[in-house]
Amino acid sequence: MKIIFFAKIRELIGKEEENITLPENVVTINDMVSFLKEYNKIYYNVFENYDFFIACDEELVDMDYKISNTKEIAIFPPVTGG
Amino acid sequence: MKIIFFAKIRELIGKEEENITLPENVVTINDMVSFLKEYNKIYYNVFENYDFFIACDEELVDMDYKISNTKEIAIFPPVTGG
Amino acid sequence: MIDIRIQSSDFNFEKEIKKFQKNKIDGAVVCFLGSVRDLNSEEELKKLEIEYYPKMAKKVLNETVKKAFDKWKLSQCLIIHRFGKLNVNEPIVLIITQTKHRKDAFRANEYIIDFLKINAPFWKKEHTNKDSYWVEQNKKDLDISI
Amino acid sequence: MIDIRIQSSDFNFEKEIKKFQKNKIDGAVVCFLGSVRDLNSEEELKKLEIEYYPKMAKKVLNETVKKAFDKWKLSQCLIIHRFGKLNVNEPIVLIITQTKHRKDAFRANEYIIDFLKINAPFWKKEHTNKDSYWVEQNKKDLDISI
Repeated sequence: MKIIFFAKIRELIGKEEENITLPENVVTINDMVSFLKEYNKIYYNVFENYDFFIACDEELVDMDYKISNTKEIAIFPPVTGG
Repeated sequence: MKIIFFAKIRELIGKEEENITLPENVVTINDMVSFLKEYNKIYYNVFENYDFFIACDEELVDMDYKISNTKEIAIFPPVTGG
Repeated sequence: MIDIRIQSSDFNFEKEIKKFQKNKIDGAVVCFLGSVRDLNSEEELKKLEIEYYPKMAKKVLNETVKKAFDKWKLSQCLIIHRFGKLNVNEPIVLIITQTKHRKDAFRANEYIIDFLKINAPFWKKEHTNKDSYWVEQNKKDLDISI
Repeated sequence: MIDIRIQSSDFNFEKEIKKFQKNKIDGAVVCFLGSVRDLNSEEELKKLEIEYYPKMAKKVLNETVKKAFDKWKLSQCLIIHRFGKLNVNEPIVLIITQTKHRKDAFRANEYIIDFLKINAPFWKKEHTNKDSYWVEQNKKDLDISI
């Protein structure tokens, strides 16, 4: 799975994108977040301490969204454009 | 008294302004309108058949406004600017 | 800065807006631009003529802008209203309001154009390929509660 | 006409507005212009950097404008949103809406900027003479019911 990051979260993660093979039991966004928090302490820090949004193929999704057909997952902080 | 006219009312009256000596019993705008309606049939036609507004020294006034200290009276149709 | 102009000549949008961009504090600018429309009829509009009562028009626009400054935290405001004979597509009125928060700029701008429409002594006359007509006041404008 | 652009370069206001004036039917044009403000602090803003998620930003702006077209009778709409490093006073966003009746142009324009502020994936970072900071989301923007 290709995961991309933006703005403050990109800086915290320390890279623009990461390809991670998610195990089969990761079905929802919530599952993915739990998995990444165990994956390493950088993700743990981001998801524990910062506001974040997740988009699957450019659509904002909730924590219970099923990611099976997703090509690209984006993780980013609250938007501040305009 | 100097009376000035604008737009359609200027065209109906047929002039841009008129100096008329108002008799002493003309105290309010209402009195003036009654006087002008008797003054000639052009004024009669305007006041009977058209919507009009009156400003005394550039301030919109009601029919019971007392005109004693007024220098310039303007008569015009509803505004259509902007 | 309050800038109110009643003029027959056209204006340059870029030049007017650039003056507002020099304000380093207030980031929100709202503009309203009203232009001459073609008629919704078989007749063709040749010219739109705008007549006005100079002294009173200036006074009403000044008072309107002062009210807007009192109600919202305006930092700058520009009104340009044209008179004379205009062609289809030419601008008639430009209102620019600037505030710190965008909601105020929208509210103040709409307040000014609404107030202008029902209070400022300007009159429009349409000269078509067939005849000339004074424009009637739009009843909708009177229904606006300010 | 729907015209949505995300670009690093500046734009010419006069040129953009002239395109709207060519519409002979709809006389009301409302613009919103958001510019880079100076900081309300002792630090001096050197650059405002705007990062964005290209594919999603374009998609969100497109969807927003389509919603605005459905809700109001828009005849034309332009959005320009800039990215990259901008100086104080430079424009960030320009939204132009055009309708027959001015109320619709105001409503549609405000709807688009409100929606953009809470949904479009852009992020601002302030580079001052001392440090760099990601801008926090304005809680006021979230309170707007659309």
